[in-house]
Amino acid sequence: MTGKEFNWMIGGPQGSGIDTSANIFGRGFGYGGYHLYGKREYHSNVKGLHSYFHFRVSNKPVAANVNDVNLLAAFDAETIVRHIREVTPKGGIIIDKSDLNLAISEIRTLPSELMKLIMKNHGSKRTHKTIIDLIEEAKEKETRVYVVPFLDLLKEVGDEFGIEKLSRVTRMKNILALGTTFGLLNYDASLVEKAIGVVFREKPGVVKMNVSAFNKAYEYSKQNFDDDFPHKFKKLDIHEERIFLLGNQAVALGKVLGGCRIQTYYPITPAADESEFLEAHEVFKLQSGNGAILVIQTEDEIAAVNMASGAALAGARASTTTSGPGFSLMVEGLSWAGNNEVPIVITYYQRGAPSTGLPTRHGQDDLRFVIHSGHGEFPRIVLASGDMKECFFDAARAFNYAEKYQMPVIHLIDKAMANSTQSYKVFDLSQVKIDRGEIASRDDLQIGKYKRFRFTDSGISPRAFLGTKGALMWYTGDEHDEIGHISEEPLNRNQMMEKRMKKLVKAGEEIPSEEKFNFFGQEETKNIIISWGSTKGAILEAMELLRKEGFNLAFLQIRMIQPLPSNSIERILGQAEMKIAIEMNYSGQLAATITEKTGIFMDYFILKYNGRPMTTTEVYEALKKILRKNAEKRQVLIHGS
Amino acid sequence: MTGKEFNWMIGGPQGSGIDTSANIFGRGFGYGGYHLYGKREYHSNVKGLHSYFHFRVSNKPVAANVNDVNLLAAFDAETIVRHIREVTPKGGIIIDKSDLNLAISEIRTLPSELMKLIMKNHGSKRTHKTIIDLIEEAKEKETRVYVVPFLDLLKEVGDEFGIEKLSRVTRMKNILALGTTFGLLNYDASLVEKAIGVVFREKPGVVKMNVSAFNKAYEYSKQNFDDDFPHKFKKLDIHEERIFLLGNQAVALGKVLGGCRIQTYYPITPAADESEFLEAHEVFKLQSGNGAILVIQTEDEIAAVNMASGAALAGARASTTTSGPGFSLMVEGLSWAGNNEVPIVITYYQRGAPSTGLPTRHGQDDLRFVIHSGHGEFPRIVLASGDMKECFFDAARAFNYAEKYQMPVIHLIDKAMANSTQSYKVFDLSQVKIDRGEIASRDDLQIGKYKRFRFTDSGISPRAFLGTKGALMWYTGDEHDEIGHISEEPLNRNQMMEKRMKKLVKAGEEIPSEEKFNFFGQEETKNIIISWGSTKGAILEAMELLRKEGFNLAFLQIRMIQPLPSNSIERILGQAEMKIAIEMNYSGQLAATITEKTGIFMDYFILKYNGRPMTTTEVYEALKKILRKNAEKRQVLIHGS
Amino acid sequence: MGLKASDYKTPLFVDWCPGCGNFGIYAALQMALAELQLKPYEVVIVSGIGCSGKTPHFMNVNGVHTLHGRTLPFAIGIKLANPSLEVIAAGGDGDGLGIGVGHFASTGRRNVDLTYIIHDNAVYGLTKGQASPTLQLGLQPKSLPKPNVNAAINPIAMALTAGYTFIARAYAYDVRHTSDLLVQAINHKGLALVNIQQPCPTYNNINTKDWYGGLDRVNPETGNPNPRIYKLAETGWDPVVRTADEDLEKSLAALKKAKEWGDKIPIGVFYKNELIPTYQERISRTIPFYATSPPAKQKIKDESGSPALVMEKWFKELRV
Amino acid sequence: MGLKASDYKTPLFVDWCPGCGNFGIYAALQMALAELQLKPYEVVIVSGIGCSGKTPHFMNVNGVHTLHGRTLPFAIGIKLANPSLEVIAAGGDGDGLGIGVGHFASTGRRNVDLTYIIHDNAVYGLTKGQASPTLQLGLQPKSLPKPNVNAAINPIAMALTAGYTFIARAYAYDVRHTSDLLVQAINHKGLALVNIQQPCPTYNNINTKDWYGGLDRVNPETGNPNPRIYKLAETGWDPVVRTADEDLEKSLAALKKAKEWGDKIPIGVFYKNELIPTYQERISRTIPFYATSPPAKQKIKDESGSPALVMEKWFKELRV
Ligand SMILES: Cc1ncc(C[n+]2csc(CCOP(=O)(O)OP(=O)(O)O)c2C)c(N)n1
Ligand SMILES: Cc1ncc(C[n+]2csc(CCOP(=O)(O)OP(=O)(O)O)c2C)c(N)n1
Ligand code: SF4
Ligand code: SF4
Ligand SMILES: [Mg+2]
Ligand SMILES: [Mg+2]
Repeated sequence: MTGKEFNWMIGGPQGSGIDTSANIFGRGFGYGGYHLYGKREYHSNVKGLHSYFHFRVSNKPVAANVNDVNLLAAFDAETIVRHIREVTPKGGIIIDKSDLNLAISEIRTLPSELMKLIMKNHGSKRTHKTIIDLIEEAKEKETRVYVVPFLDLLKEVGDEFGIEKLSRVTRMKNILALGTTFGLLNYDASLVEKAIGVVFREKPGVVKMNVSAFNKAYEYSKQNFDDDFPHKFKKLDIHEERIFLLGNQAVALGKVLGGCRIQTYYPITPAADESEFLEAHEVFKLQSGNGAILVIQTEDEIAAVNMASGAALAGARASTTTSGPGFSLMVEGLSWAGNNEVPIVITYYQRGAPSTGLPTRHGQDDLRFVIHSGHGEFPRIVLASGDMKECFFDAARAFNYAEKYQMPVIHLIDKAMANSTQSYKVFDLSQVKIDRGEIASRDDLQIGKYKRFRFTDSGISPRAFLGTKGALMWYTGDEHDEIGHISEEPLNRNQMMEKRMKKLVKAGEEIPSEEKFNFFGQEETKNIIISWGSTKGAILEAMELLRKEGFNLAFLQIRMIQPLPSNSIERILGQAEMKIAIEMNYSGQLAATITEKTGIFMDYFILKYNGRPMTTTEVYEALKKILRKNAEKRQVLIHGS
Repeated sequence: MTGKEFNWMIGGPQGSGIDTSANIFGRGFGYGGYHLYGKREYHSNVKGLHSYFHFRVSNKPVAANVNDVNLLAAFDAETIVRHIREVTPKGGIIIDKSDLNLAISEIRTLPSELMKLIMKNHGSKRTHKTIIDLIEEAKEKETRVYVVPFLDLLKEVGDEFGIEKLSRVTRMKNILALGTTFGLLNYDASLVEKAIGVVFREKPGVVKMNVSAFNKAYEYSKQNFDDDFPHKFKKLDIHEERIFLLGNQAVALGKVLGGCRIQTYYPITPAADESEFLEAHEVFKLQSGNGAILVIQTEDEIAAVNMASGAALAGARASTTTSGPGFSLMVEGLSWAGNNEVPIVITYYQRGAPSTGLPTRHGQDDLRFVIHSGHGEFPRIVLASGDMKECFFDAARAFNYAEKYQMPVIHLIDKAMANSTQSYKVFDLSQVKIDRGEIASRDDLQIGKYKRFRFTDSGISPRAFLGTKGALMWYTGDEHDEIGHISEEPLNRNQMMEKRMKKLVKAGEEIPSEEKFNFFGQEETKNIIISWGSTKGAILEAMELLRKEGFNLAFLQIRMIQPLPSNSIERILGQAEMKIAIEMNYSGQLAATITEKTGIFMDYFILKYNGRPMTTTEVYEALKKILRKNAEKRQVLIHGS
Repeated sequence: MGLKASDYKTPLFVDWCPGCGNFGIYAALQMALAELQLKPYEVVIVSGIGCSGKTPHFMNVNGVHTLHGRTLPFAIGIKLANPSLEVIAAGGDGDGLGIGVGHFASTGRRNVDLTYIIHDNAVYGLTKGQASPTLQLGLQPKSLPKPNVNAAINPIAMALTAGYTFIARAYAYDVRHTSDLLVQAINHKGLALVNIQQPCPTYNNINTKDWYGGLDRVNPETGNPNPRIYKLAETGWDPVVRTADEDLEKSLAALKKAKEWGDKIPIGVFYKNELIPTYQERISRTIPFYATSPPAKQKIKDESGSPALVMEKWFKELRV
Repeated sequence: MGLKASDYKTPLFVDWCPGCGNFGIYAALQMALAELQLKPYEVVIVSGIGCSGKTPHFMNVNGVHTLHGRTLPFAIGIKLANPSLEVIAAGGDGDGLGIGVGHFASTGRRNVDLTYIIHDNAVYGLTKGQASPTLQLGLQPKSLPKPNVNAAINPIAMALTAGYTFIARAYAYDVRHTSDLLVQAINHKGLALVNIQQPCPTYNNINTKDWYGGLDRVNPETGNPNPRIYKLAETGWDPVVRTADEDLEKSLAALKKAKEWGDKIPIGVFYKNELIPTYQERISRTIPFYATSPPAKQKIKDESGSPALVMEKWFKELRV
């Protein structure tokens, strides 16, 4: 059969080339016209601890992972131990011959708690002591096992290129896994070779060696396992132009497009990738001439946010990017920016918390912190993108909001988007406009007349940048008068508070609905899901599965959480019979925010906080339980490894 | 007539002795058996800008200020300009002769906006150019004006003590104001002399001079203004033992009583006073032997919170104390403490925000920030005291909560309590107990066996301190296993999240209602106020006034905001017809928190955010409007100068 | 007929205590700007929180009164976004060497072309006189309940170690000399520190005007005070590093000089080195047009409001 | 028959990259504790975040793995609450000299009796190789998209300026020597810094083991490498300040030595001074019983659970 959908997992120790194989794998299928979605899971470790990539390939658009693993390619024994139970019946496992006889108890990187659990899961007989034992068990479920002599193949490659030391070629295990995979799939090798060429484009020697290794494994696979594996794929006849990108790349692109010209950051996972991508692309073409984004690695996040504010006052579109611990350090600066009506954009990559938490794992734990962060009351806009495309457009748009309403904008991303890849039709840029908001007119600018914080009906005072001829301005974190000087007078205080706060009301009134939320489904539908962030893909896919089974659901995805579109939410949820909150946190933070604003309580919660994104499969199952009325009010999802 | 209640205001430039006079004034009346309440208002400035103290004295307990000023003692012209309109009809003004002819436009410390406003308020005739003009206007309202030749009196004192330079005695203007005041009141001078003696107890020479100055003014007043002023007071025959203390002193006392032995801080208004009080009293008597509290001024608030955590891990009851900007810097550390179940107490003195805001003014803007501060979800207890007595007992109790439930406790105070003084019957300490929570038993402590984060039914793992013989323990901000080592395993993660979060549920179940909220009034009452923090006094007094007019109100004062006693709130508010939120912030933060948890919306809001505490008078008036059904849903109070 | 010193003043009431050393710094700052004839709209004074932090409001140039300890990051952000601005950072010793000492040290690594003034009064003025990081160990100014338990930071030595390329000390009551140093600091290519000894008559009753002036050690014969403050320049001190070779020697000499304190307190320029590339120069190596087209000056959209960026190449890299 | 080095290890998998310099530091730490025969429960290792920050989990003593950059405040809190604990702080160069440099400098002012180890690899290891504050200006390790635009902090010079009273540099691959230095540091009365040059084979391909060992400059005649690392002790260096008088001279000499880098990299003790009172001594001046009755050891309640404090005097002061 020619496959429609295929789920591949590749695992091994961190630093052994998992990412590269995944990239090549994705591109290989991409060049063949397939749609892609892949997520990376890794420990907070540089080398040695377990890491894997879970890829979904389909002839239809895909937007999330499913629980299935049709083929597991294992670089090491630990991958087998951790993931073998995820392989679907009739799926396959690619395994290095030399791993077969390893005893589980000798895998030193396995945490002892997990070791115990695995021993227990695989029966108390204590017979399952080696990888072979696990494999035998799997075979009983008709799992195909493809044992490949990786070392022999590597030696062959080494010989071909005159490399004696085996250690200098072992890195290519990852390419062997790819070769074996594509051999099993009977896929067009030249597409993968092209992918190898692109991924290693700066090192032609490496390309050659990798292509050779790829082909060796491909041939080995064809010769030894031919026709055994049920999934086969061939190039599709598709001519749509597509891109294949990570969430953090999407944000980076959106930022430069949106006019961001200075970005400050302090390294932190998973935010730093975005800044490093920008650093590597700092100079770029403009319609006329060149432009550049200045990326500054600061001494800490406190410097990062305040430097960005300084730059914004000087008139640059400025941003900073961070994750939980870093954002915690920024909130004093955020409060200053709020008080001083500074248009900065903070991109916030959520990860498992509290504290250092699960620094390389997923979570959406920070919504309410972000809404209320920083002492005092001041307006801010909070956006939450739901996929890479939204990441891109929201990143660009954030600067318009920031400058129009003169307030900080916090753009929430999460690890599941940042480190996942998805393929899209090339984005249509015609909708992107740059709006810098009200800028002081010549009239405002007479020396001695300009008032940075002039009271106006809208609450918005025309902005001038530091250095504008004819204007002097003062900023202070103290409460201030229209000019920007410290004022402790009670009346001025009231007016200034009201000025600032009413801008948020105005933003709520002016920003169009389609930028605030997505509503999927019919308004009359009685069962409504609310959610935010990267759960979007899994929810939409689960809804589609359920629709086919005759269950109708609608989905309200909130993208602007502050100001919250409460009226629309109230209208939509008001008529629902079953309201289901789906969130990647412990307490249902969006749900609580909605209750606060509307008094509406959710009927069901589907929550997950184990650090792994929701899959379509588990969302589907959880929803189905609810629809069949045999669900607890609060379901906690636990899939993932 | 012999007065029952008297409101005195003393104003002048910061640094001219306002505080000292207020202290002597209060003690003078205190020794006479009167009840006291006084608040201090001052600019964020060391010397020169306007500052005042507003004092209320009564033969019945008092718990807030009222709008009235029966007697205004002005050190300078600015005081007249700012406060003259607050003086009640038939009230009085004490004024320095040399200020009379000053032109308002020459008062350089008056902000230009205020100057304009005053000119406008006092009629556009532009005749009100000097202090005399203002006074004439006041006289029309039968205000008594007592012009005192301060300089002449000072010279007399100088002569008496052989001091030639007038500048060396001008400081005693404040005592002259007191002398004049008490002369007018015909109060027992010896009580005030006693107060002078106590306040300057370390400088006998100063006592003498001040007593002399006091008497000179007292005599002058008697001789020149005798019988003119309607308010007269004499010593009451009261034998109750009373103390007279500031909110920050109450907290300091509560802390040492509660066993706090290490306090870290970085200076900030209005929190620093507490630490300085402790520093000055670092060594103290225990039942046997001496104890001490180690007070450490750190390099910043980040160090402060983390040092406190370190100390708590070593087994000391540890605390840190701050205000908004400092707390913003602490939230990363808070999240670590939450993750690691560290029993620290953070005393949070709220002030006007956002950012530097109104650093020396009042506000309750930080409730929701505190509830949600720090990235991720972790348990914390949030307390909000309503008066100095609650400050004291809550400060002591906070350590019990922290250690029993092994989580950070944030104790919310506000500037209106910190810098206000109130008299109380000496506190009954018998209710104060120290409970250090579950401590690891010998059994837990076998080497290699102790698990700091052992899973238990309650979620509470017996604690051992660093250095305990037989126990080793590990802490990390990463998600961890029972031992405290990093774990990224999904299952452990779920268990650990649940362990931590359920402690908060347990705290909610175990802590008795009377520690969570106060309910004043009858359960059947249909009109219910909810509030928190220092508004308590004004609300209770306003209720009493309204009760006398036949209006019945009840008041639910929330003291534990996390975990929120939602069930009780729901029960109490559920039956109410009119629910009125009274808060010192823009958005009604407690009200929103209640809506979030209960779905109950408030019918009315009485809010204030101009930096000045609510007075009984304005709360009374705002409530009355509501009770008479002619109030807007949202009333913003604006009294204060 | 250019701008006068007084043109750099706002009409606001200056709310420092009578006799505060800040008045001297304030006067010197005005003099320096007038001497340089800087246009007010091209100057930005960035301050922290403290008595000193109020300076921008009193100056008739752009003012950014930031957060406690964050003076430098804000200043750097402004300068890097628009390097044609003249950015002067000014803050307290608590601000810059206490809560902000991390930025103080890190800023030295960058050599951004700005001037940083520390108002060094050895106390936390605005919060009522607690010990600041420049208060010597064991001293007890009247506002402290007990002697200081922390040793003092030496700002000059710290700046030398951190990489500042112009390092000077001034004395607030010597306005003319302070103004001269400020002019030099502003003219310096690179990061300049002017640490100003600033008496705080209200809280610091130890390092007073009289103390700096040596009134506590009057020569019994002549009746003349023996001032602690003296001028480096008058001793023939040469702070300038002219070749890379002499840097080590000059900076060690400056370090030694920096340790002089108490009996003799040198003021003037300790060290000056324009051979170290500024941050702007470092940026320009990979963004050659940075000086003319810095972040704040780039055109980011066309007339129709569409982004100026050409996105094709970026997409191409991601094409599948 | 006391404790062996291996008794200080936990059974956990040590997840540093193969060849990481941290393994050397790890071994040296175990050796030092064994040499001192410290009881595991009396030792606390406090770390920051980074590859280095994982150290406590691998050590069989109490471990507190804190926040990025906050190693020292936690360590101080623990030590001051219970000074009988042996507190060792350990963290990365990014941790201690980047985000944490403010605490680094401020801790020098206190001279708390603890040992602070910096794992100096010139990169941010755990976040994948960005420049750390000890990376020299203009260098470009393979993980950087462009040359480093920041100048390096000199940890030895910074510690000297900040007031550390024991300052040493070690080299991770010289385990024996590192262990000796750690023993000295732990024994030192006061605040001790051991800055350890730690090759990071994964990201720092400049300051490698080969580079420290001088394999890039083999003598063409002998075929011997010309190591950059050399031992101060072998040059007759005397770091100890024995009288207050010689402090200035010794610290200036140490500063000069601290500037040696590149061709020759001295390791060993640069400076040691036990004449400066420790923080504990400073506290004890006003709390004389501090050493025996520190915060963690005071009795705060009686058997019935009532507070141990006698409140009367406090109330009396407030009586009206
Ligand atoms: C984060 C934070 N912590 C504390 C404060 C309170 N605070 C205001 S001014 C000040 C110290 C001022 O001392 P310094 O910087 O030396 O300035 P000076 O007043 O002496 O000029 C402090 C601690 C604050 N504003 N922000
Ligand atoms: C507040 C905060 N910002 C950023 C991070 C992300 N982070 C983790 S490790 C690290 C740097 C590690 O470098 P270093 O301290 O030199 O330690 P190394 O890994 O090199 O041992 C950073 C920035 C964090 N954990 N917390
Ligand atoms: S407190 Fe000191 S520094 Fe502040 S204004 Fe007064 S004299 Fe100046
Ligand atoms: S990244 Fe570098 S420092 Fe970190 S473990 Fe690997 S080699 Fe060691
Ligand atoms: Mg100061
Ligand atoms: Mg490092």
